[in-house]
Amino acid sequence: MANEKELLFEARKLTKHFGPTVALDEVDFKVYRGEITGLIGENGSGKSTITSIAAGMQPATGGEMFFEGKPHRPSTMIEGARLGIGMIVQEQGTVSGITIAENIFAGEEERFRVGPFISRGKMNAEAKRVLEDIGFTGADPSAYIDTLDMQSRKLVEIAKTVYNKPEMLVVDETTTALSQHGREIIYNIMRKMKENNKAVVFISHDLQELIDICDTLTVLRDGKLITTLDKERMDEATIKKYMVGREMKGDYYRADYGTKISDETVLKVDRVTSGSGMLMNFSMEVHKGEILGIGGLSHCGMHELGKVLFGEEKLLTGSVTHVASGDKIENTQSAMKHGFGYVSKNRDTESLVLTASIQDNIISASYDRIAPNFVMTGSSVRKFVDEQVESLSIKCAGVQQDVQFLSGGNKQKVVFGKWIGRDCDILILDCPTRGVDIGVKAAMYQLIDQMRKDNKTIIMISEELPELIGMSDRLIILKDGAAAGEFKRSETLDENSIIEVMI
Amino acid sequence: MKKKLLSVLLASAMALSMAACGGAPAGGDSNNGGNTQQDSNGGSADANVQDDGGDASGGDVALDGSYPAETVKIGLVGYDNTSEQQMAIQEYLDYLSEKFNIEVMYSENLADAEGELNFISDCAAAGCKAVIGYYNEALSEAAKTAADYGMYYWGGFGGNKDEVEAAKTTCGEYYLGGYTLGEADYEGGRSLALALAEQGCEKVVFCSGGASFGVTQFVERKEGFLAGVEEAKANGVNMEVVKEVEGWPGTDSFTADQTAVMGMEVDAIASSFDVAMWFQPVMEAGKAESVKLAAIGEVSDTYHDFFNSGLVSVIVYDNEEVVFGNAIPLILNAVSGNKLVDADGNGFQYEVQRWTITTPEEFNAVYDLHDSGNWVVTAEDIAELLVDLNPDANADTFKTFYGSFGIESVMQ
Amino acid sequence: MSEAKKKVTAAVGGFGRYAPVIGLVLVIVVFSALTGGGLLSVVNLQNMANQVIVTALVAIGAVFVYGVGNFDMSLGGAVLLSAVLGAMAAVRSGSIFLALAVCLAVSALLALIKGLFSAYIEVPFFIFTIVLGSVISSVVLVIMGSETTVYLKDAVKPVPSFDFTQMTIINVICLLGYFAVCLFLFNYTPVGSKVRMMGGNRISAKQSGINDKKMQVLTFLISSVGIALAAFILIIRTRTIGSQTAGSTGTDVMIALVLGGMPISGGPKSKISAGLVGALIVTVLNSGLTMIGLSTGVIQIVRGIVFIIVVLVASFSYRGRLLPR
Amino acid sequence: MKKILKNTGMTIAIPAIVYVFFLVVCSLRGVKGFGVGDDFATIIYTTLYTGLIALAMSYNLTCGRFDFSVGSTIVLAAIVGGNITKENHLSAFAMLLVIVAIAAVLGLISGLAYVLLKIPPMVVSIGITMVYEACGLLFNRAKGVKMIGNSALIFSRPPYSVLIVAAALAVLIFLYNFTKFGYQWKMLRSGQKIAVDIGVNEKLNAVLCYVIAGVLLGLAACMYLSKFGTVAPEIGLSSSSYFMSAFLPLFIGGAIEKYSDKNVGVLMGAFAQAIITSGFAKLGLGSSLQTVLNGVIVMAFLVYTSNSYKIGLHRMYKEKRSRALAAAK
Repeated sequence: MANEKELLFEARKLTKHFGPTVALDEVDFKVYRGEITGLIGENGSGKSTITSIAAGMQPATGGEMFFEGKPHRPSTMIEGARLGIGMIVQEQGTVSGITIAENIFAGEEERFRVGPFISRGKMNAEAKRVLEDIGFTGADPSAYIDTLDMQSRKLVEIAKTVYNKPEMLVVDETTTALSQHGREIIYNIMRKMKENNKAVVFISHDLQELIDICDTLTVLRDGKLITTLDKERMDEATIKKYMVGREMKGDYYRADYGTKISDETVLKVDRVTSGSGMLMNFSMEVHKGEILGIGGLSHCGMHELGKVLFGEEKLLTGSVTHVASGDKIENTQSAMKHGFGYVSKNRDTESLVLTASIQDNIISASYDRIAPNFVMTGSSVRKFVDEQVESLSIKCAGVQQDVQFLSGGNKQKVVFGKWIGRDCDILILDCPTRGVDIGVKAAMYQLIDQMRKDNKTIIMISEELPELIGMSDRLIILKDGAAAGEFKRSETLDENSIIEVMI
Repeated sequence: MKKKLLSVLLASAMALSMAACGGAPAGGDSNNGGNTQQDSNGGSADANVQDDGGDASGGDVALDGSYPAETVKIGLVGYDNTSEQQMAIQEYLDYLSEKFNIEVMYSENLADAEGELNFISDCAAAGCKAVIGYYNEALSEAAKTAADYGMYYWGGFGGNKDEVEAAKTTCGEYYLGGYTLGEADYEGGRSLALALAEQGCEKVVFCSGGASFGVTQFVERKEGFLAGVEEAKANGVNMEVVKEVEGWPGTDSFTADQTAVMGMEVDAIASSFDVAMWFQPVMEAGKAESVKLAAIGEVSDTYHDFFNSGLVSVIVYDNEEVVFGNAIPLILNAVSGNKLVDADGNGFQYEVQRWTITTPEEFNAVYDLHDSGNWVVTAEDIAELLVDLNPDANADTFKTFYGSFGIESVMQ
Repeated sequence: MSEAKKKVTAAVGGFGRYAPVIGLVLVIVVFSALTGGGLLSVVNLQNMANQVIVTALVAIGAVFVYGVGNFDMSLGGAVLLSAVLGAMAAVRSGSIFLALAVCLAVSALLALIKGLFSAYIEVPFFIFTIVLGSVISSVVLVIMGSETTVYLKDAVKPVPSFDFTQMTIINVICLLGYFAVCLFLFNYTPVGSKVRMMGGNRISAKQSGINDKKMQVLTFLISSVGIALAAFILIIRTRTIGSQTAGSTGTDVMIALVLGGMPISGGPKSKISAGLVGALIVTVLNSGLTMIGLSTGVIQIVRGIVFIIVVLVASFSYRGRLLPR
Repeated sequence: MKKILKNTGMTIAIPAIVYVFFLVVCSLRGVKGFGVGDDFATIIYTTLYTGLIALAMSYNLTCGRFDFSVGSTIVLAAIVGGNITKENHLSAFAMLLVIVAIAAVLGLISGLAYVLLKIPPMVVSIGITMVYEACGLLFNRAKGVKMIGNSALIFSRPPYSVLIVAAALAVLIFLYNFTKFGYQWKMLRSGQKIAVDIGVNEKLNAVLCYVIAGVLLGLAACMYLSKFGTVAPEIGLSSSSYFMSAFLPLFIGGAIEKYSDKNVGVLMGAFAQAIITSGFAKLGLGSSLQTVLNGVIVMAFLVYTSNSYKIGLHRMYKEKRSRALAAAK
């Protein structure tokens, strides 16, 4: 009996391709005034893609959009905001070195023009009002934003978006990083928007949160719109059913179950607290030849754990010990000496040098292997690189081609080639299949399974539960920097029990 | 792989060319076209009376740039293209290049010996026949490099006797010789101090310019000045240097020292380079009458009005025509095969006078001469010294001619 | 980047790699025409060979330093300090081998200081070197004190002097020797690849196990050998070292590197040939311009414009949306 | 009220400390009359002159744009402007306008060159410096400008020098704090990507910075010309000596910015620099020793500013460690 609300935003057959990967596959999506529309789906399901196209952050590859009945194709975020679509994103959107008021009214200074002056007093007063509007009274708008912690800086960003009085507000997974107080503020904003007959699109992982707030909930999977549930049919079980839905294809992940893990520990993590992130007094042990899965929400501290294991992150307490040699891992060099390898989550900025050639990237971790006596002959380099390019079947115009011109999947293969070439015993993979199309994903999984069979120890950190369930022998779930649960590999293991612990 | 091959190829090509031509120039002077024996068309020019500024009564060869037949390219090693003295020399040589078939190449601002030697080798490449060592850092090494390239070198190395001897041995026929004012720069500083002593100045400030930066020219002028002060003290004038101002205008320390001087009781400010940057502060401090300015400088429009107003009282002036202009006759003679040599057959050192101008009349005498477009040493005078144009020209006539020029001779 | 844009950048990038050598040939052709063949005359070839030495030696070494992304403006100062102390050693001992040893020691010490500041104390390296350059030239004045200029001729024992041919041979040995060593290090050992990776993205280089602190110190040391050789040649060639020696070397080397096709922020496009080719271009340019007999002002205008054009061509390969900083 | 007191206190802290330090050292060494009378006049002149150059550089350097052509702009503007003034016998005010206009145009040209060619600023400014220096040499056939005794040269003496710098400062404070340009500049300084995403026109802002720098350099040229009456052309990139003394004021300005305004901070830095130079001169240190000491001071400040973020980081780590240890008990 959805009462006939006024249609604010409609997307018809919206498609988006990132090179070969299909992020959005002809999605039809409607948003009504006076409603909070929820959007849920795993990472890479396309939920952030839809809203970022609507807000003008990136162009669509196909399909059309209508806003307030008119065709809608914003080219920049400002154009989107001016048309009435406000967006709050996960990443840090405020500029340091300037005051809070200046951040709120960035780009809008003309509003406070008094003759030749732009009156700072008026701007501060207005900023104070805007902050109070969303219930954030703790800060003086003329202070530098650097004086605020991450939480409050995000609230300033929210205040800025709300101030522009958007017709449709998109909240993209912002609540996960906020404390309870911050979340309350966002919930009030959304309710107020609804009362003023405006629309809200709320994206979150937290099922309970969605159920409490949203009027309707749309589920997305692998770029396709699966279904839209209205208030009554919204309960955790059905949501999860639609979210997962994918039948466990036998050959996609590992097929074997019940393989025995050797109880010889390879790596001991003892009461570790990392410099950045949430990791606090975390301990665990890693056994030889197992795939240890590590899951959790994106800010649970798992990514910092990856860096800690590889000696990249400063340790405030505790230690990481390589059991066989008894040495502590202090920095990247010592980690690599003990046969560690690390594939970072942000591939383009941390694992690869985009402007360098494929050859330079692949050999960059194995100089000691290629040139034991310091001389690096062209042939030894070529042999080393060709071996990796063939075994991983990297599609490229030649080993001298710049990595920046490769597709996402092939870039990931180059990173894998770098560490496989080094023949590491312990591999730390942080979201190894992120932003990679299905075909390459399958190849990655075969490769990881093959490495396990070659008696290598793999620690796989991932935000995609199906991947973790399908691949790992043991799965540890992290929540707010501490271990929240451990699962053994079994056919019956499903996402619900994991999500229970995770959220 | 192609890229690396290319760079190795390139490097070896360059090496080959260097090795190939490495041996060629040392010995013979094959590439400076030998000395075309320019036989002057008979009739020795009548030795004209030593009147300066006389009209073209010299040899019957028209001085319109046609002599010598083949253009003589000359390289001039200069320290600072913006310095008054170098610009004055440039003007004089421009005048001479209209009269004689010569072409002068000027170096960029040179800071070190390496720059000097590089410029000399550039001159060789450009086909110069001779190098005028107006600025000289590498002493006789510069002459040797010129000789290696088969070019004549003119330069007195600032009057340094053993350097001249060294140049004679290393360059042989290529060393033309050079002027000496005794120790050129040293004497300059000394005569500056003595002139000020004569005018009864006791408390004196000395701007040492590049002395503190180790530029030889300025170090010698400073030593000369201090010696002059001692000498003045010896014969009764209790003259003393109350402050030494280092460096160049524009730096903060120079500005600070300059203000300090303005606050002191000072009779005179002497500078080993030009003194123009003191006019403004002295006038502002209203000390135009009480403070005298003196410099090793130029007779040029910068000083003209201030000399006449009495603000500037002493200019130690190396007349560019006499002190440096004498290179041209030496070069032209050498190039035309009749190089002027002294008794033992080598290039020689000759005395030239430095003019110390202390009165506006003396200043105006030279200034008006230049202003009206003629010169102390005219092209006709130089023609007199060229063996081609005046067969009985020889080293002695050259020495007496240039040696005779003092401020008095100009006054007649 | 859209597909079309990628192809264009790749193509121009390819062309960019050969631009310097084409530039060199172009400069040679243009100036030999203007000087009526004078440029390639025997005398001038050998004259250029002598002039290219100092700039080339320092520029080849500097490829390593600029490659890792360190923008070093104190190269002139380093040559000056090594030359002065080397000359002093020569004067006191009369042996040129001691002079060479002192040059190497002094420039190595300077390299360690620079390494300490850039790797361990993490200062904005570019401004640090500008200040270091001016401090070195003042330190030299304080060291030389009243001596002001060091002449080899007042050495204790007569320092062996070299005639023209010997000098040219020494130049060739030093230049080609050092170039060969650097070519080997840059292209046939991990050092070159590490330099390229560090210049491209220091975080991912660090994550591949490249020790960025040690590498920075290593690049300074390699460059210090080039600086020491340049200082040594200055000593034995001019036999006079004053406080203004190598005054213009710093800027000449940077211009040479830029003309040689070296990206200013270093990275994967760095090439060892940039040092040699760049130095040749600068020398041919200077020699040609002087030979045509242009006035100093015009020469510098031409040099400025050529500099901007070459940089523009070289910079086609990276065209970001944000203004480069 | 208390906040204002603290801010002004911090703003004048550095110059005051330096002044007292030299006062003490001078009296210990028995040197009388430091910072009094003529010395003070020099300190004022150097503060204003170096301050103008440091201000001109601050607008570009803090945005990561190192401008090599500062010195050559001053020289060229002074030579061209000076000769125009001399030939047409212009008044002091007219000279000021001419020189500042020329310098502004020169700033515009180097700004446009940077923005249109999209080459790293450091590199393009070297090319620009070469061209500007050569123009200075060719103009008036390498004679530069000689205007000694000319009535227009009044800008090095207090009433006028302080006036033009005060006016410049007022305009800058207005521009920096109260105009769209100022807000956008501050945003571009540390958040280039975010600012451009929001729609800030970075190209216009950059060119404006170069024009403002040009105007300030024009004023500096007038002051230099008034002080010495003559400007000789520079050649071979030697005009870089002009900005050597601007580094210290820039860094001090950066440190003081939080307490008052960047522009005031930079002037305070210049004031401190002038006191240091005058102090050294008073103590009779040689000019080369002065450069060494100056260099060391700048390096010390360099190390401080580039590592000061670590203090905050360290405090955060310590606090988190204590939290972890408490939780572990």
